[in-house]
Amino acid sequence: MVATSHDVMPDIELYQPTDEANALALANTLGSDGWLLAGGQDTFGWLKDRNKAPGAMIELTQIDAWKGIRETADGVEIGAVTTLTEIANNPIIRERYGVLAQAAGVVASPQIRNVGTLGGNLNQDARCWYYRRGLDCYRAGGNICYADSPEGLNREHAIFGASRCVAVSPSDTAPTLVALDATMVIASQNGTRTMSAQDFFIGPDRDIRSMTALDDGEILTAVRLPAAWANAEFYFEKVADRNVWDFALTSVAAVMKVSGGTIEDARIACGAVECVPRRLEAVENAIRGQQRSDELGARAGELAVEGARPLNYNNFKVPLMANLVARAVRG
Amino acid sequence: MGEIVRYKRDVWGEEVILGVSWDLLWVVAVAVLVLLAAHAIVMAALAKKDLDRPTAEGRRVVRHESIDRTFHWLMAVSIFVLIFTGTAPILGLRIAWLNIHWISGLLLTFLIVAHIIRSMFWQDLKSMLLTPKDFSEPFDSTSKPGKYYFEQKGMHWAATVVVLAVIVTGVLMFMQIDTPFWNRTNSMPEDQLGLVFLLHGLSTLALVALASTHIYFALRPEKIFYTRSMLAGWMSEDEMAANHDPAKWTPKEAE
Amino acid sequence: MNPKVTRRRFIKGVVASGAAATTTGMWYAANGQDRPGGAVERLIRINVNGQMRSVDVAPQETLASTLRYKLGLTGTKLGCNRGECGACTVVVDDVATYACSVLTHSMKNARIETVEGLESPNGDLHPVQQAFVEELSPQCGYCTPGQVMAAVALLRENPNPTREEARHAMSGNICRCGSYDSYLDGVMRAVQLG
Amino acid sequence: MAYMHIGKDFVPPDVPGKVTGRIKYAEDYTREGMVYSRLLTSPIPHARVLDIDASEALAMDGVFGILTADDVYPDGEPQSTGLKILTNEPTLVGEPILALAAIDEKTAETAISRINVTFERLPFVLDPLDSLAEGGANAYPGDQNTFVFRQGFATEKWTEDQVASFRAGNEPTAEAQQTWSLGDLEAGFAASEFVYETTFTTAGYPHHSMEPRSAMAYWEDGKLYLHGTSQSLTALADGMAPIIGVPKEDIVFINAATGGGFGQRARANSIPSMAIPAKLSQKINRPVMMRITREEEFTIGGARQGFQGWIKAGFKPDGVMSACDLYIISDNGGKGGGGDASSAADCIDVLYQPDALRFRGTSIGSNTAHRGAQRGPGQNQIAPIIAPILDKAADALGISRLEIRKINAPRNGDVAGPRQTPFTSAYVPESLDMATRQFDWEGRQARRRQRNGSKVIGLGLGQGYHNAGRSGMDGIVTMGTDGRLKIHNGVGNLGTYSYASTSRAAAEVLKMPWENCDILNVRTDNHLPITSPQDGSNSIFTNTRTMFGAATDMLNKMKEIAATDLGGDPADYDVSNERVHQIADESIGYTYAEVAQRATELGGKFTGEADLPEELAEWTQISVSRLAGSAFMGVYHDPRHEGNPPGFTVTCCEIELDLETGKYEILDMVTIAESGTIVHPQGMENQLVGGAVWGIGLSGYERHLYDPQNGLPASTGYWQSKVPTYLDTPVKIGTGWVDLPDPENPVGARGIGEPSMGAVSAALTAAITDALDGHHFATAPITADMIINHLAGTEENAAPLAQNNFRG
Repeated sequence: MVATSHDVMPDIELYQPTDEANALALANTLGSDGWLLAGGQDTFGWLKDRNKAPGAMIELTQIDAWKGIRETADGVEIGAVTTLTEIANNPIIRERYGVLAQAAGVVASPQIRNVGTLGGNLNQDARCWYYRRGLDCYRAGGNICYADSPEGLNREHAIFGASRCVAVSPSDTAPTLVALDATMVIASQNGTRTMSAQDFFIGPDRDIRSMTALDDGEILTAVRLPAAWANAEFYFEKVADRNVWDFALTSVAAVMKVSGGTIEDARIACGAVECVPRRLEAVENAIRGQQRSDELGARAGELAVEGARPLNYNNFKVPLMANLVARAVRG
Repeated sequence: MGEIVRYKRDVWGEEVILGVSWDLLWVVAVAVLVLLAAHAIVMAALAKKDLDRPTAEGRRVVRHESIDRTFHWLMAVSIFVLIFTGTAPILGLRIAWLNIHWISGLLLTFLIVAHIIRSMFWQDLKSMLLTPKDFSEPFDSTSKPGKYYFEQKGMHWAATVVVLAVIVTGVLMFMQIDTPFWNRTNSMPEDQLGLVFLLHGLSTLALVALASTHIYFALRPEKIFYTRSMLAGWMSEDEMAANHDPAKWTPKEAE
Repeated sequence: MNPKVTRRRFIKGVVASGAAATTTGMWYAANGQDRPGGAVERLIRINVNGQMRSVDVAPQETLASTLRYKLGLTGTKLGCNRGECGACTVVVDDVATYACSVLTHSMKNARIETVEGLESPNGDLHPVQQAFVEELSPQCGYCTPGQVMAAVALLRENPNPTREEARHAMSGNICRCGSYDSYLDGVMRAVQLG
Repeated sequence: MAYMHIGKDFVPPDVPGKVTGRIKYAEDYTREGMVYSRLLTSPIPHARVLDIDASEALAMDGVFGILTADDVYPDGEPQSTGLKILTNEPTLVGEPILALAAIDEKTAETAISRINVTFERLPFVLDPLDSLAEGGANAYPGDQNTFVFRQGFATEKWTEDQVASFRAGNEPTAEAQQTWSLGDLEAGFAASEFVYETTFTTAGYPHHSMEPRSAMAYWEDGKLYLHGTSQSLTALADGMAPIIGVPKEDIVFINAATGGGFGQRARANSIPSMAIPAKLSQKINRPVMMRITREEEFTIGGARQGFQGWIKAGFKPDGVMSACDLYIISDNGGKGGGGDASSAADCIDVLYQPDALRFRGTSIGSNTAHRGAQRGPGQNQIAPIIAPILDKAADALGISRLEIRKINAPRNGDVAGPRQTPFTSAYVPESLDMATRQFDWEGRQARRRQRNGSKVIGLGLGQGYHNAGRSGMDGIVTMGTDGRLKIHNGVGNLGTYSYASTSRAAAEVLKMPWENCDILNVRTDNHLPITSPQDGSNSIFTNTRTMFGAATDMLNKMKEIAATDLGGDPADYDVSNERVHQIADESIGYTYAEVAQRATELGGKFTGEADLPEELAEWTQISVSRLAGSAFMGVYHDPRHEGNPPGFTVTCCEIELDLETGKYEILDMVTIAESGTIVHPQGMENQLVGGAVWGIGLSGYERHLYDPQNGLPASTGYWQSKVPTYLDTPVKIGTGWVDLPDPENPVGARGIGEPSMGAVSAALTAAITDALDGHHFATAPITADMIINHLAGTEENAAPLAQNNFRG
């Protein structure tokens, strides 16, 4: 009976490992029963609602090795439990990867950014309100989507790549990492593996229960930003209903190398249009070598939304996405 | 091992069927493995070492026309793809399975419909019909079957039932997702939807069991010539004579 | 139908919770699942308003629960218990934090300041509080402790903010009465009061 | 007039408590042995409870009992609109069905999850027009969809064609439930040079007060002590007592501060959930705390009525509004609602003084949140709809947008409304002048529709109105032998500070230094007089009258005592410096302490034991009787006033709208009040900026969503409701006031809380419309997606005029 409004934290065990090995061992032992807790800003609502019921939380924020921003031979490495405020204010990130600083600076609200981490922002769960209400939809392991129907309230949902579930990637930082060609560092007891940001996010066609490629027992420990895209031309814009505490209706992150007005290379990704940050390779190919102009922007916008399949209340996302891509490209 | 049926809450909090418990996949896998292994052991123990197998040499008769073989193998492929794409994600493999699944499902549906029509008008439907007499066949060593012996007919009809169940439920499920042909509706009540999922799951389990059994027998040494006949179309007269009654089945001579 | 629980049994229950001194709205029993060792202990010490306080804290307990129901610091308000309103804002190591959305156990090495801890020992209001009084910043007052704490954190980090900077720093606090203008007037006055 | 207190800033006594966190809201209290209750609420939009099986829950350790509708309504639930305490026939998701008390909240939540309720699911409807259509489901019990005053539940149906035609943008052809009209409508339209007609919608969204309506109750010596939340102490307790079933003299309502009300906590019947801990406490004989969650605050907190309307307005060549025809279907939600629609028509009549006006309205239920009064109910919904129409008329007739408003503005001596009530005073042209001057409206016209890249400037001018004053309430002041003035004030502490500012009228009369005044409020056993509920922006007008009256009564009594004791006629006496003395010789007189001492000695009418005003309310009589004999008392019953004391506002704003994102920034905003004499400037400013934020929410953000498939609420929290934040509102809002006294109030004051919202909503909507070259969405809110769709030529698959849903 979902007939009561829960908001009291239920019984749940808490582990606060202070070293990596311990955390990885706990993650391994507890598996899906162990909830990885970073800033917790996406966690506690689930638990208070009793809509997710892990047996234990493994707090990751006491592990210093997974915190902070470090320069490396090939760019910058950001610990996964670095707070969004730190990223938004960090001089290196602001100077070289301003697009990420910008995105981190518009997540939710100041207090959420003060506690919320990059890893948490990247791993946060879908924001479809049906799912969040605790309904047994596909993503919750059920056999139905309540949002994708002739009457479903799907204004905030996907216009691309839906597969039964039509929720979108809610993260503001995720598109910037895809655009920056970041590398995700994933640790488990079996060792460390890396993958591109683009591969890290997976859609419901591949796994309807998870938004990332993380397996049980794995922890995202760091994000590496390549030197190749440092100090590029950046464009980030998030359009949301409200300017605080809101998820993007559509966002765009563009990373470009521009010389004399000509786009030599570019990577562009949009948020909130698909379950994963939507990389716009067709647009990138079309604008490479072209002079930035209003016309080029308009063409890029049109190309960006080709194949969009809006639902009943999110048709606006098509022109909005086109406009945002156009703004990013035209300069 | 858990329960057979999984339940969930419907949108207003009432308990409804969600589908089959996929733990049963393991039950089926183990059961099939045990049974087939047992069969293999028994057969091995009973086997007379010096038994003369019918020879594949000599004159050949047609067992399966090429069109029938094509149908068989297309169905086999689509069923294999369906089973794989349907169960692999349950087993934790992250693949984009749904489109492949429904495309194979559509192919299978088309093949089945065509097969049904063909079997009724262009094929010897009677050769596959199970008659009361067939049930005595396994116990009567003197009687030889026509084109299909009892177990083959049984397997066929079991597969028919299961495949029809999986197709009917599959089509109902197909109507609940977005496709290039339509946008999904939420027209089916959640309890009915759960029932459909349950039947689809149960028939899938049955299909897995049947397919495994079918492959096992197809690979058994004493039956492998049937598999060859499904590939090449022919069987030798010797094989024919050893296993079938020419009075009941008069095949054409092969080229 | 009605379980007859005697008063004595009830009191025993409260005492057993280890929190007989303060009434506990969100009280938790220990849980005894079969999990690896090394989980947190319930009895911890936290630094609240400059005092070390020993508290019995369930593993899952939020800081807001501990403050309100274990320590009686009811100035920290629960507006949504969801991190969507800011009424529970406290200052943790000089940083504005939603007390409803952090675990008390994560605060073991932290300096927690609540609205109750701002006045000077002689009873003078903190400049932010004083400024909010002078500007009549609060309306219904329910979001006020959170607004005060957000402003305190802001002025520690940036003692001389512009109105625009203040507006951004304060933006994690909803005021349903719409007193944003008056709060910003208050923050700007607090800058002058030092 | 030179006042000692009126028009001056002061520190209301509760403010320090608010900035230190020391002031207590209901949930901040605790009581020994207190247990905690949680609610089981309906998961289904319309259902009947067939069976409740709580045996497993009740067998749990730490569970003390449950309370059901059968407990609170042993004779059956009242067959009327309005929220029930608990119900067996929920008509919206989230309606409380039972409450359970346990040793802690977690146990209560767990126990509730083990209660099995068997429901019969009934047809539900979320959009009034769907219910109106023949064959559509009905929201209310007994398959009814409307409530007729004094008749009860009824069913209202249109043909499907009538509904379809209305949705398609045409004038509704069905007969309305309620009609009133003024003047000759046909002649009015015939005389019109410009006629504009459109259908429109406005969202009915929740109040979302910051403090959820938690309550705690216990019984002691036969008395109920109820810690709760309200907009007014005595008005609430007076209504709450019969709901709980306790005599008025046996209820003590304690409510030091209320975390927001906005109309929804004005009256007891809009917050009957407070009876739950009272009843539960009675049943299990323990103090019961009922903490309400944000989601519950949404589901039982109610919402504004949404409108689905049609309007036709005609203007003569000179800009005079010659006719206005208004037809509104109001969404009454799951439990019935208010009379917003008629107030909307009244507002048009007030603000634009049309030669002829017709109102037609029908209220239809939907299985959504309870509807009730919310800041400017009716007036503020129509504000964003009407403002762009005036601008269209102005543009079409070649009149300036300011001028058309001045031409139509109400003035002193004008009348308005179905009963053609005269204003007590009205200075709207003055407010228009003041606002436009302060904003430099004329100077900014050059910037109108100026493009800067993808951005465009829009300018908007808006007006707001609400009737802002009542009368007929009571006042009590007392004075101890220490000479301090005690002002017994039943006005709630809602954040308007009107409990304090109205008290200053009493201090004013007695020329009492503020520091020697004590306001007695916080709890009803402080012997408080009855007040009007603090709604309808009436507190300032209504309660300055009673405070003034009670203090005047005390003043007269002082003079009488002094004249009797010290010689002369009472008329020879006056007060100053806390003394009552002869005018001719100030040395002859009493200090306040002395006169209070004398009054106590004399007793009788001086201490409330005799010669009381005859019409004192029952509540006041109880308070006076308990005070009687103990202190020098001034007591007063306020007679009815004449006319309509209006509150007016005018707002100018400039926005920059991004045509590529549908987002806009409010560059500048000035909002001006016309509400008589200003009693408390800082409080006034708070009402103006607060109303502005609400107006921005109404025009731009706030929404009320229910899933059409299953009636689940989608916008239960702040995030999904889109309550405006710091960054959605201007950096600074300019304010000001006309400050001309109203003759019907002893200090010249009228209220302002509600109109402060309407003008802003109107101005912002006008500015958006302006930026979009006059495209009139005729809806509120106008969200980014709507602007994008309009500009891109795309559209959503939304039903036209949809309620409780997204709109195209």
